[in-house]
Amino acid sequence: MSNVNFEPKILVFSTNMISDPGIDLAGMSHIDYPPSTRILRLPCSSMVRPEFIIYAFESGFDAVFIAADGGDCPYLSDCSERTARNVQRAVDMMKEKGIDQSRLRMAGICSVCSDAFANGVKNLYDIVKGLGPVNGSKNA
Amino acid sequence: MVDDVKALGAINIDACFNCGTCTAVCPLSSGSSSFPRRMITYAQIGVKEKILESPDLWLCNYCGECTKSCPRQADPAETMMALRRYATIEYSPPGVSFISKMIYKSKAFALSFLIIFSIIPLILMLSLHGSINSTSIMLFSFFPEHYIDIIGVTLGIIIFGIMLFGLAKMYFMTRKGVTKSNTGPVRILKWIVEFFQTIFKEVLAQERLDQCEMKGWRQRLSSEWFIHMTIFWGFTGLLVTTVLGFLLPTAISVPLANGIYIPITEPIRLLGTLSGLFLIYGASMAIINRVNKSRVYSSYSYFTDWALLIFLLLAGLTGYLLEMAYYLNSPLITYALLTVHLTVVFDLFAVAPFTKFAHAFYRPLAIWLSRSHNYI
Amino acid sequence: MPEEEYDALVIGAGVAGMEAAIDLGDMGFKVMLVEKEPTIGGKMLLLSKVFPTLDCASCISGTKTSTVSHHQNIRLLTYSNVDEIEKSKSGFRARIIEKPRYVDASLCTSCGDCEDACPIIVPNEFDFGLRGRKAIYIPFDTAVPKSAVLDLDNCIYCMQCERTCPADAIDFLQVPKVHTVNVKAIILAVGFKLFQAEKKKDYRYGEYRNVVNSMQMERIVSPTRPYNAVVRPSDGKEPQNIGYVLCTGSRDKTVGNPRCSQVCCMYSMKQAQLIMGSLPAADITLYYMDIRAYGKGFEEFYRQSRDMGVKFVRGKVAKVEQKVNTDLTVYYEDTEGSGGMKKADHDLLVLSVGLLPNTDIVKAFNGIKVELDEVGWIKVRDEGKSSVLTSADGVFAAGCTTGPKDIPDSVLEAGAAASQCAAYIIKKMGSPIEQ
Amino acid sequence: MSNEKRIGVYVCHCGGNISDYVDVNKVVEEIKKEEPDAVIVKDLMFDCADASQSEMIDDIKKQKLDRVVVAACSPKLHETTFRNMAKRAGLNPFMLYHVDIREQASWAHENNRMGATLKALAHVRAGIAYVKSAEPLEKIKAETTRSVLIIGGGIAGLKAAIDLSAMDVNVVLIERSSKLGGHVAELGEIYPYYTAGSEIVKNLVDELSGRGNVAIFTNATVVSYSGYLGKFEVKVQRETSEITLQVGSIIVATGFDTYKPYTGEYGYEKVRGVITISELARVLSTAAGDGSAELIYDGRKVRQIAFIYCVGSRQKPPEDGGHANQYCSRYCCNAATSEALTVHRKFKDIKIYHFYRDMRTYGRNELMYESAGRSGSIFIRFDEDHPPLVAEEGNRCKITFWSSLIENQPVDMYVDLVVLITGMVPSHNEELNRALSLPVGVDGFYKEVHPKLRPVETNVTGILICGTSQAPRDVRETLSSASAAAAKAASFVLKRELELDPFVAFVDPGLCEAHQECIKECPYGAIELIEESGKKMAHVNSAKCKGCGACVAVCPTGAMQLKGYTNAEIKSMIGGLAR
Repeated sequence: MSNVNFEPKILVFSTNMISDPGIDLAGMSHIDYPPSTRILRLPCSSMVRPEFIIYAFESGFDAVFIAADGGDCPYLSDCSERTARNVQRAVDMMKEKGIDQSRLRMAGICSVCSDAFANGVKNLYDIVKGLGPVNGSKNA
Repeated sequence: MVDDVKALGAINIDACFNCGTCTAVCPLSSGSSSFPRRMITYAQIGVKEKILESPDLWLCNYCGECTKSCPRQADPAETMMALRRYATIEYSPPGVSFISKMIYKSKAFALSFLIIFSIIPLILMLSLHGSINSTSIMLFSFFPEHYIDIIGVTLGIIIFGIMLFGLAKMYFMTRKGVTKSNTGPVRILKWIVEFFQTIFKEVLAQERLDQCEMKGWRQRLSSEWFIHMTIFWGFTGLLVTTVLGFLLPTAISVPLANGIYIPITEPIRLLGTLSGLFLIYGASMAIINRVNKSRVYSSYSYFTDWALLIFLLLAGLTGYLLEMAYYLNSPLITYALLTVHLTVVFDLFAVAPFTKFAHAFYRPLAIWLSRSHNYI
Repeated sequence: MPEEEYDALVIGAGVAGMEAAIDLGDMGFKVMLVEKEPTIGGKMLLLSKVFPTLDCASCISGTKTSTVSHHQNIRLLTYSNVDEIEKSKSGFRARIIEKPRYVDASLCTSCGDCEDACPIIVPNEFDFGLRGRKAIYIPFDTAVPKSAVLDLDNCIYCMQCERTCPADAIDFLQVPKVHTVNVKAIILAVGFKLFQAEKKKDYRYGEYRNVVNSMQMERIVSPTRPYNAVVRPSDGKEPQNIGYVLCTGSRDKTVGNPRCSQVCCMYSMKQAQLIMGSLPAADITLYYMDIRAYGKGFEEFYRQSRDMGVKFVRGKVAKVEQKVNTDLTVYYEDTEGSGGMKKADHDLLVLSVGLLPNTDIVKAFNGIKVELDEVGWIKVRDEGKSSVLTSADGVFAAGCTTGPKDIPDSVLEAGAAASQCAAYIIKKMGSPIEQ
Repeated sequence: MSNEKRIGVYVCHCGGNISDYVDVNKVVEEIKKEEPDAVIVKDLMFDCADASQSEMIDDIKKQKLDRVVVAACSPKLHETTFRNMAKRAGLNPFMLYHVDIREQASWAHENNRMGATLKALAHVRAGIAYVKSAEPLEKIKAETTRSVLIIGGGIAGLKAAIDLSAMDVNVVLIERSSKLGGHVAELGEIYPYYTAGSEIVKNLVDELSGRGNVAIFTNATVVSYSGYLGKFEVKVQRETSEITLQVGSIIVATGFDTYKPYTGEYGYEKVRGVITISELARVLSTAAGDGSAELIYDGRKVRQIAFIYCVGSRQKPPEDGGHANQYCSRYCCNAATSEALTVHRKFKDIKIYHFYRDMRTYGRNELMYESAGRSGSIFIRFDEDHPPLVAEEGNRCKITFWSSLIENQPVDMYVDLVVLITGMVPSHNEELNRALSLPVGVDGFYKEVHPKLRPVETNVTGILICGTSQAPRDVRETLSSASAAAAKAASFVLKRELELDPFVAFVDPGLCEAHQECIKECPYGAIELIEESGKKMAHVNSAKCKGCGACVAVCPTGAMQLKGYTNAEIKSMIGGLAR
């Protein structure tokens, strides 16, 4: 059911101080990653409500990538752990809704981690490309 | 122990922080030897047996690489030198070890030691000398040869005894530090082979010294190796000359006693003349280097180092002056010079087991031990 | 140009200078922050991750660079030299020369088109010569301010950049701008210089290509690395067996620096851990004399490095030789092993270079004596009182100005300098609020 | 509020850097088509150019724009520029949203113009969606009390007090014991400046005395605190009375305790002649010596001394996961070499054998290490697994050691005195920790928020830490950290009014069901449960809130939100991005 013409839409949650500069750097270095990614920046990744993630899938995104702060967060040294807990709750909610959990990915992206970001998004893109659109997977 | 070693010249030993640079730059270092850092550590901690149980100390020939590269300027080369002084003292027989100790530690003692050992032969010569023929040179009637022989042999025996004691002590101590893994004839054979290797390669050709500097011939002539070679060969040559003179009275003693002129081409005299040249070249070059402090090894000089070199040079020079006076046929000057010459030589031998000179016998043994034991 | 008035002049916009400026600015003082390089952030911004928490240097300094560039109480001057400082009625009068960038920073959008157009390539100082840059260049990706700068010494006036720039920002007619500022106090945060490894001749830096210094290695392992991979310079091979020579240029009288540089043990271990992250199969050996993991969390970091498999050999490397395949042989004594001289082969050798003073600024002081210590660091007047006081009244020192320091200590001392400076200003002039 | 929104949208070409890959015209056309509220949709060559900014200001004023979207380069470069422009135009700066279509669109997708254009379009839509639901925000202003409470009267507390008082800040310094100066007051000469500890303390106390704005209370402890940055209220127990202090900030400088060896650790309390470095320091501080004196300790003439390092520091983590002081105590190598130098200077012919693991005489202290060596100290390295043994033999202490520098062969040595170089341990302050909810790290010392970003701050904004309560330090470093804490405190209280970022959490009272998840999640203790008109609900103290949003994510009902990033704003942006 994978479709060659299918372009998975990925929503990226980034953070003002840490991962957004990292994503900027990917652009500055002209590192290639799928243009169907959309980026939304927040203060800290621990703010991502599971509800936002579900809402993204419901709005038509096929995957969500959380570019978390890692240990560099200016707010919280344990923000990764907090984000991971929220992500786990989102995964539970996704299960209930029948959304494949591999559509959600979280990775620590620092302000110069352009490669890590591009690779992470590409990888997610490939996986989701295989899975097909999010509403399609419900039927599968 | 560290204070003893400091008093023997290792003034910067305290600065060592055991980084191992000295060992790693040492041209004689191999995978297993403990140049020189571990020696220094042992000295710092005061494990004197470990130092005396190792022949390694004597393998060092003071090329100075370690001192040049020491990050704390702890002067490891000088520490090794001081440790050899320490070992010289420790290896000496109990009754006489104080002599070397005092010679090293007190200039006054060293000086009085030399004065006493100069006065003794002078008194002997002044009281025992025979007829003074002022018209022609009758060297051995001025001072009968058998006196020289008696004094020489007596001194020789004492020196030899002390030396043997030291060598034996060193041998048994270092054997303790060695773990045996091979026995039987193979080992014995190796020992013999290494004995000759030591004699020919290390003692006669002084191969080890040559490792430190390998440059053009001009430099080689002033190299440490060449200087040491000339001193060694000069000294040995003169020793052989003396012994031959003793063994073959007809060549030297008889003519000298009877005022018969010995031609320069006479083999034994030729040997002596050449050896003397070697000795003078070597000793004066060494002294010049020390004065200029041109090399690491010559940047610090101990009183006894100076004394040894000066005596070597004096021995050579007085010998030549003697020859010259002999050639110019001025009997009185010749007799006086003979007196001085014999005194100098007497001194040289008398202090031999207690000073740097001691390396002449400890070093070959150490080399042989390390060569043969490397095999075991 | 009219004279400008500030409460404090902070010289050097590295991590210490930025921190001191922010602290003073937050208290309400007007601060001028001067940096001689075209960008701020100092050496820290060029580092990869920093010990002992392995946080990303760029993330941390990024927070500070953006604060100083937008702070309402901080005026930032980059690419500027403090030329002369003399006493004045209010405290000090400083003459600052802002060098021409030949690029109007307010117009430059840092698009990099000029770089593409420029035909000249010279070694990039921010990558410690590992790669090239153009004669007109944006110093590095994370530079602040992000504006191109033209290096006239290497320019051939081909005008390609001027033709290409979409914003018409190139201005060959720029001349140095002179600022005269009156300040009440001065904080020196001039940082350090790296020990020039070529001075330790036995290590053959500059001669053997695979002998690099730790700052080059820092760039190689950082995410913005020059080759975009951890490779060695001679042939681009991925190194599998890396040696670190600690105390290069420190604790070594043969190069004239008997002191310890404080940070080399830690940054070497940190680099080792980072390399293990990108090259899991690589062997890493640190040749050390004493591991000086003395700060908060440092010892734990050291133990972690050992547990990760970093090899620690106690012995100072004495000399280095190159093999035919450009691998290197080091000679050392394993002082904790069986003794004797040992040899080991490495395909890349990193010299953990020490830190040396960078205190040329004292020459700018006219009629004011700012004393140096015997190695050349700024001398502390009275350590029993505070380690940020220099011999001159009203002149304070922060960070590595007075000696090597790690980042946490530099930041703390910057705070201390701000505190002493604020107290000094208030004592002299009254508090900034009441003014 | 009228429903009609007047939005201005400005899409930047960036001189081709955007327009070469993003079809800017298409973006403009699409937005014009689909967004009726967008009164102005323009493309500009350079949004950031002065002329463009003037144009925007004109538009805002003439067209009465109440929201603006700027689509250009990264907000890190120009967000402040455009927000300042908005301010100049009389528009609330937070009604402007800056979206990135260069670094994250045109440059990232140069090989896919269609993709880049669609992405840029989506980002602009998100910006529009954001400003549509945006509300004006103002910086939060909080009054502060210009006084600081310092807890601990050691050198750190004294130094912080001196600095703050010099900065015209009122200081209350409390000390739980009866005298000031802490450990340092008991020390003799202190490296590297060879002044007696008591002298250093005396200088600090002298500097402090006679200052009108400092109050010092000894025998005083903290009972409890309430309030927040700028307005703390602290109850302090003084001997018999309890007083309440109003302060803007609190500095904790409670110092350290010395490690006490357990009985039998290197012969401690078992073998005669085994003492700690503090005991030696006390002996030395009273001993007069001019270099020829003899040291007599416990009736024994001392000729040889052994120093054993890392006692109570750098301990191996136990297999069973129990407690160990794994950290390095930092000051001890330096202090020990310094004490050794004092011994050598005062007494004649004393040899000191230093059994060390790594000599950590960092920086300039390396010179002290060398001069100790040159004055009669001998340094013997040992390995973690082979510590020296101390036993009593005859009238002396016998030390059996294995030095890793000589292949760990056992060596016996006899000394007259064994000095254990003991490290620092966190001081016992359980009550204070509870009262101020101070964070303690795994090593037992107070934990800062971030060692490089915020090295003297704790999770409670306004409560600061410094000195050896935070980590082992020497005198000089302690003084520096105390000054740094003073600087931070001054930046809190020096201005009568604090300006804080407006991005703080708030509660939608209608939605809050008092689940209290947010209270548990908040790392800054900024949320409390209140009762309003009979309903229990969460309340955010904006002075304590740092704006991370962690509470937002855990709120089951969506009542907890962050200003500037409300749930509605985020969701509308997601919707905009998804189209």
